[in-house]
Amino acid sequence: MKNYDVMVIGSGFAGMAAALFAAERGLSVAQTGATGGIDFSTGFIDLLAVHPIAEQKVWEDPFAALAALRRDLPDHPYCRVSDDEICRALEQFTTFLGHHGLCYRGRAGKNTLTLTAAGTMKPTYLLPCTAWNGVKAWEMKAPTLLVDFSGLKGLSARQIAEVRKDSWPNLKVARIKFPGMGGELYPEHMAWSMADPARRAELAQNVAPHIADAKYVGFPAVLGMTDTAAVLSHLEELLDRPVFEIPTLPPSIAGPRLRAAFDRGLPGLGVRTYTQKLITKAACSEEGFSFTAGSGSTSVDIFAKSAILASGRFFGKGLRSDRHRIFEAVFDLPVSQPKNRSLWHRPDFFDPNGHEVNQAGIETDANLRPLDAQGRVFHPRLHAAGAILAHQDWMRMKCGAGLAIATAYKAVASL
Amino acid sequence: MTILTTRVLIIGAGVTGAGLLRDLALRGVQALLIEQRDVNSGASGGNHGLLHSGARYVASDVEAAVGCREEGDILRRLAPQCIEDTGGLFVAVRGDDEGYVSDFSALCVKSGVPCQGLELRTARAMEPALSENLIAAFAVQDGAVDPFMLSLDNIAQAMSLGCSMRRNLAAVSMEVTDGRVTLVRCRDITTGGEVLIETELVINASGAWAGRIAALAGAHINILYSMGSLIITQDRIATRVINRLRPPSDADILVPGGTVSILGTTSIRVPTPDGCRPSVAETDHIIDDARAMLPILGRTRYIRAYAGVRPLVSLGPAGDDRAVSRGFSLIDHASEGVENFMTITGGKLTTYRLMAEKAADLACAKLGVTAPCRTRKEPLPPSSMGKWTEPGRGPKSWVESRAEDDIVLCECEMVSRSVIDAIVDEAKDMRGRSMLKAIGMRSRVGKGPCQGGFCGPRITGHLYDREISTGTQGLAELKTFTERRWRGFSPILWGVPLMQADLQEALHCGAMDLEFGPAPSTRDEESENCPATAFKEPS
Amino acid sequence: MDFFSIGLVLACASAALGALWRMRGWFKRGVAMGRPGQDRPRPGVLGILGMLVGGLADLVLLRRTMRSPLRWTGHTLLILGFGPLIVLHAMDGVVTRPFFAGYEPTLDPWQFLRNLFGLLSVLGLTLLFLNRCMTLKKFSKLQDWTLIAVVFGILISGFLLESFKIMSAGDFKRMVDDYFVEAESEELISLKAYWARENGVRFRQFLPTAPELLELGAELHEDRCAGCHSPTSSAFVSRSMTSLVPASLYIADQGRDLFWYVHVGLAFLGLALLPWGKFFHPVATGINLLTRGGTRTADTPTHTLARGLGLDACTRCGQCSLHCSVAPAHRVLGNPDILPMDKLADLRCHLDDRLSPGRSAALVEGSHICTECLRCTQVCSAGIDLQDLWMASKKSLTEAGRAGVDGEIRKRTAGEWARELASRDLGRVGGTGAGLADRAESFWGCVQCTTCTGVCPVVAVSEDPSRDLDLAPQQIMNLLRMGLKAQTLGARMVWSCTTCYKCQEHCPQGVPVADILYELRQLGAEILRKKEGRS
Amino acid sequence: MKYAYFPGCKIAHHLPIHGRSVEAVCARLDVELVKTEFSCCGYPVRHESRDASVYSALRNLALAENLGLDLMTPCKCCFGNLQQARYQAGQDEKLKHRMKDLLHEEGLEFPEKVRVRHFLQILDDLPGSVASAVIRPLKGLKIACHYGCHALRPENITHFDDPLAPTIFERLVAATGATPLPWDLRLECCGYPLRGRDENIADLLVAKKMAGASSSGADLLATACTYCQLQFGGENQKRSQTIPAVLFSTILGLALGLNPEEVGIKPGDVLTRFVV
Repeated sequence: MKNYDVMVIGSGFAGMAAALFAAERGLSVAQTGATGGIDFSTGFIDLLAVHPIAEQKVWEDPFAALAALRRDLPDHPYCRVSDDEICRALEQFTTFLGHHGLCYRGRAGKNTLTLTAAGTMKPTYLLPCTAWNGVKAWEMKAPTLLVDFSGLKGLSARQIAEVRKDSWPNLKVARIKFPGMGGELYPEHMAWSMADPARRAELAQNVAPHIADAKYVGFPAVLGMTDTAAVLSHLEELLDRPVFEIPTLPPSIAGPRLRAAFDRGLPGLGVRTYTQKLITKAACSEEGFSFTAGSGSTSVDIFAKSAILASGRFFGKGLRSDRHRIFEAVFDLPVSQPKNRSLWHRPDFFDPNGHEVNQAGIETDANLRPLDAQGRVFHPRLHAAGAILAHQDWMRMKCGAGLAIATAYKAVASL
Repeated sequence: MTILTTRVLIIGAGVTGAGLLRDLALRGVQALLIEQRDVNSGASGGNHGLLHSGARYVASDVEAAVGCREEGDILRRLAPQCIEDTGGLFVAVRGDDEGYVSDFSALCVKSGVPCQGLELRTARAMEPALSENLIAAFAVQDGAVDPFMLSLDNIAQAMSLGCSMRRNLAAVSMEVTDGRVTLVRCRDITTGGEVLIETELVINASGAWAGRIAALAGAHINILYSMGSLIITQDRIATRVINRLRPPSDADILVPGGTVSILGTTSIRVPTPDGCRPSVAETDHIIDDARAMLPILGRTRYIRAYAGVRPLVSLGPAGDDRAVSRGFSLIDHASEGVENFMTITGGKLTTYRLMAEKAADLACAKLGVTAPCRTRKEPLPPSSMGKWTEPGRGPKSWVESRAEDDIVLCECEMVSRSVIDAIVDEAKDMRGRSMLKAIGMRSRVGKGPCQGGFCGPRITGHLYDREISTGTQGLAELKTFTERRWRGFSPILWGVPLMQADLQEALHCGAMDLEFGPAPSTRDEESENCPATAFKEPS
Repeated sequence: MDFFSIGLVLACASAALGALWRMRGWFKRGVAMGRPGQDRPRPGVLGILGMLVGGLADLVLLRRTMRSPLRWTGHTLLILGFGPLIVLHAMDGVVTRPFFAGYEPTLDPWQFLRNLFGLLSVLGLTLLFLNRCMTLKKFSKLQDWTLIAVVFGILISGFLLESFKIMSAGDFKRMVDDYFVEAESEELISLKAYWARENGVRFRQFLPTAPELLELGAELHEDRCAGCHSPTSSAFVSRSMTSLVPASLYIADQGRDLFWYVHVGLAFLGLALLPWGKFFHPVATGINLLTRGGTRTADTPTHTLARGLGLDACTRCGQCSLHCSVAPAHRVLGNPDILPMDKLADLRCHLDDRLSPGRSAALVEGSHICTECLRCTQVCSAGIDLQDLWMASKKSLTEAGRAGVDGEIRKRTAGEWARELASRDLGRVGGTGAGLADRAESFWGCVQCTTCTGVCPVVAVSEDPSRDLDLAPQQIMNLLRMGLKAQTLGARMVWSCTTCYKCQEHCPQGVPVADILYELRQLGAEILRKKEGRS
Repeated sequence: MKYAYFPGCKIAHHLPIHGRSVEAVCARLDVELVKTEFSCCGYPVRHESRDASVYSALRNLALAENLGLDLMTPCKCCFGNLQQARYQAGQDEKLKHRMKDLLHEEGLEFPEKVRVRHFLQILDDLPGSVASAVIRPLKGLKIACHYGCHALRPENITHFDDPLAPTIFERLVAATGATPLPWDLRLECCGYPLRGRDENIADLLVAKKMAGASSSGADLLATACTYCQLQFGGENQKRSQTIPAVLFSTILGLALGLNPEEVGIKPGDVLTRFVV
């Protein structure tokens, strides 16, 4: 039986953040979780951009939006964290990523519009630095060359140019061959191959003829895996222009980049990770929690004084469902949810109100401690963080990563 | 405004209209087929794809049973490409009506429907998925038919003979002067443009919409709308068609469709044929009912649900819609004072050819054409238009022979770029108008586990690359396509499909903010509206 | 010419020509194995000396057989016995008579020695026979038993011949007629009486046993016979064997002639068979042991000739197969060529182009299943450098386009395989199939995220995956989900999977991608085995 | 500490030094290795037949169980397949039956208890830590660790370390006084499994690894698997962009003050500078 101060269940944004914050507070941390959490993220750190979603009201100032949201939705998890905590959380989180090669950038107190693979403009709070020049180019409507690659399904430069042609007429596109690869291309492989400076030079050569009067050059997000900054600046040097990345359709490279940063960074902080080991047994007592992770002869028993439940939603496997109800996977906590499945989803997929099922989740007290069926705290040292929390729709409110990081911070803080 | 002239105008590109177009073409009669949405958008696309042996109707409707038997044989012979001759079983489980079971084989003999009793052991060996609680099993000659390929092949041959077809063209009014329809006014629902059609004869083959179309000509048909829902499993549960051996009721047929199985159906009276969609309640009801016959249906992964509206020409007060004859109705509206207007509706997929033949006979009589029907003898030639609807064909041809740079755009069903391009090129002048949906209808795109979540955006990108989509219209079509899939997807969202949907929404809304952007280009209802150009977006 | 000289000529001819043919094989096969790598340094003078000593030690002391005492004793006795018999007895005309004045086969020590050596040989052979019955039965073939039988035959018939000669009255008469012409009947009687009693000759008539008469017989014997005849009692085996023949029986010439023909015939047969199969091992193995110079590893510089010799030096003692590392695979797959002993035999046939297609497929499989663990080389009592043979033959087979399952599959495109296998039942619908690939459940979790392909290192290093690998991992999973197994089996992705398990580890939905790829390769191997008429 | 020693097939002829160094290190650390005549672990034959592979492995486990000892192997592929075999037999009742029958014919029982351990794991579990036994710390030596696939993945079967963020190898390298360097491709495949099956890709994979390791600035690449070492050593050392590949048993042996010869350090090796 291995002993830890805290067990973090989940390896999405919330889980990674919780593990990070706890470890940096000097606690001994164990973390379990499957792949699939952070691996599918866009890389953007949304804080809050849309509220109320029914009106699709988009806010430039996320903190103003937060104020409004706290006023209108008293159950929303954001009501459990202060702006100050949010800022410190994001600060600590992005600093860590910075140390591991993933620099983030944004405007204090302001959302920024950034280009998506579909050609739409997405409001977000913090962006990978590799996307920043794109923001500048868009805001100045500068003459810009969008490059895409024959064989890469995840991004069509022409689509972006077409969708944007009224608002950004100066977009030119070029489809080029990606150096050293043919047929169908996969972002992760392309990104790894960029580690080789020779390949970058070749890439620049293929792009050069198309630049003409373009002031910026945009690429699909495949510019390096663990050394993006270096790749980017090398390309800027070669092309003699600012260069930026546009995220491709998930699974994009953003997820693996984050994964790589945490896989490298967390063990360094002494976090014991048990990736791919789902919790198969969990028991609580006065002293704390005893877990069994994995199954059969290869399972491990872990004891932790406290636990943070950041196991995500359905795709993250924190919430499970059958034809009749939704349940929580680890402690079988009560899940606040619509009465029956007919109410889970709306008739229209794109209904601005979002689907009720997305608001289902775990109810907590002010310190993010899950409540039991009677509305009492389930366990004094069990906290929940991230998408598993009820009364939020991160996809429609544009608050995914921000909410995850902030609630993780709060959860750790109130340990 | 465009003006078209045709000798015969057929309204409604379901399998009946398609068959009719071919029948007339083979008789040398030039005809135009118009459809407000696309081929098989009504009941022709919203059914089991079951080639009835007739056994299902031996007790309730001998006439239908015999008709099915005969037409089934003709189809097997003349349109083999559209048929998978799986054979079928009728099985009863503990608790089913034993009386019905004991009469069954005798009734089959009476209608001349081949049927052979089976040892229970044999039956379960043939179909391991069958329940332990089997009490009776018979083998019959059911089969599976691909209604899309069937319609497209019919249309393709007709077009090769000089007939033509227009999709997205809705008839909005008719000018009737001294007992004749002289002009049919239509609207292109993708462009909003008006199209006038001059014709000698109008045949109303609009299935569930027949009443409405008839009304345009001042004629009157009383149609009952009976909605049936079905669900598709991810895997092929059984090799044969499996029928529940009991009086026709809900959830009693499982039909293999290439790599999947289709389970259904239900029957709910609805007030209008528009916007029919399967519900969560119906889906659960179907599964709970069918589990008795095939327990695995309780565990297996489902792909989607869908629904179709059966047009039942009312024969006065009717209780259960199934009691109403599945036979078809051919109505000559001359009796109502419209000389050159007729309606053919009702019937079954299996008997579509016969319906077309009878309708064409009447039409020719009116036109004074004497050429006899040839569809009873002449094989239906396979067409390049129809071939990609066959499950597994895409991957097979891609693996066995493909061009150097041909990549797969729809991963689930492995539809490659070259197939998409072929379909796009075939659309000719209709190209670029609700193209994504058209592709979905003519191929397996969007029919796999991802339900368009991944292939939709990818193909949209490709259509932009080919400059077939421009401006924001491509995004609008993507949203339309996604909404269309969503109808069938949302009722089966639990377990893994719910994860899939979670991922899809994270992609469409979380990553690409598509809940903003252009509204869906066509709401895909009767009230088809023009593409919303209003581009709502954060600013 | 009489039987003896004809037989002798024929036998010698067969032996000589056969031996030449065998040795020709050493060169031929050696060359057919391809040029050996000469990377290892040639040994210096001391090294060569050491090898000489080692080789001799292996040869003379049979060191390599010591792991089985029974076998070692058997061989030692047989060599100590049979060797002298051949030299001193079989070749007495050319060896013994010229070199030892007054040699007579019926005189001691020769008569005694002959029996002694014979007895040693019989004992040795018996031990070897027992050893084979006890531990090597399952590896033994006709030639193993024949060799034992022939040698046994020679020895036993020899003893029988001698004992019948001893008893033969006919011989006695001829001798007396030749050397005792003026004999009077009384003297003859007394001599007979003496020989009957002392040397066990069997006469028909009754012979008196009066002492004075035997006295006279003894004198006559001393004076006329003893010069050429030691007492037959020194032929202790043959003489004692006479007691097996009922005393009442009168032996004139019958038997004696019969056994002469048997004995000489078998001897000629043995000689004629010398180049046949393992009859030759005393020669080939001996030389091989010398050339290997006592090494147990595969480090000796190998020459084409050494290889050819090694290929021929197998004594079929079965040690290699007993200790083979992949014997468990043989138990499951049943292919005899997985085990070294039979593989070596088939390798010889293969090099001579005498191998049936079925067997040559078996040889290829065996050759590829071998893990080159060196163990057979270490236990080989003939000191064959098997390790080198296996590695060299695997290489040359591969170069000849016989690269095992992989090779066969890669000879055709994925499309061609799909068409060929389309008709076959490669699994069942409805999730009732046996393997992961046939179980619908395996793919229920898949959400089409293509992570498996995204992390695949093989896809990563291939310039154009769809060109070089036919299918990406997630495409294979989709085809299987749709029940299109035949479309996957020929895909190079399946066969170029490096089994790193990244796909399976990273799959967010727990699809056992790598295990399924393994399963497809196993299925491919099974299909080929069936095609080649095995299993 | 006492283990049934499972060297695996490739050591005897292709990499004897691996066996020698591992044995020497174990002797120094009072880990007793019991030798017995094992057969192949079944990894190579897994391409041909699942039964053959699983049976080969189980037979060895049964032999170890008869000795009443856990099994230790220095080869990641042997380790992986031995773990796989029991897992698969556990998953498939029919298979397990067939295996039991085969074992019984040899008078063996199905191995239930015996644990399979890798060389690195027993070092990591050592009561007195490895570091305390190091008498010649390899100060300033920068080492890139190569994990090797078959021990690491799939984790739920091999149970070696975290499959995405493992640390055991770096821990042990640090114990020798050397510095483990983080590098991107440490968990990637060496390519050996494709030797003789797809030489081209095998070469591409090893070239990629070598390039990655050498650009990481490490002095050498540490391996703890016979197959991996074979892939990185020998001919592949002659590649354009390369880095010396050394067995961890050799590195540790040196740090433990064992005779350099004995643990396989040849004149001119990178490590010779630590030989006093």
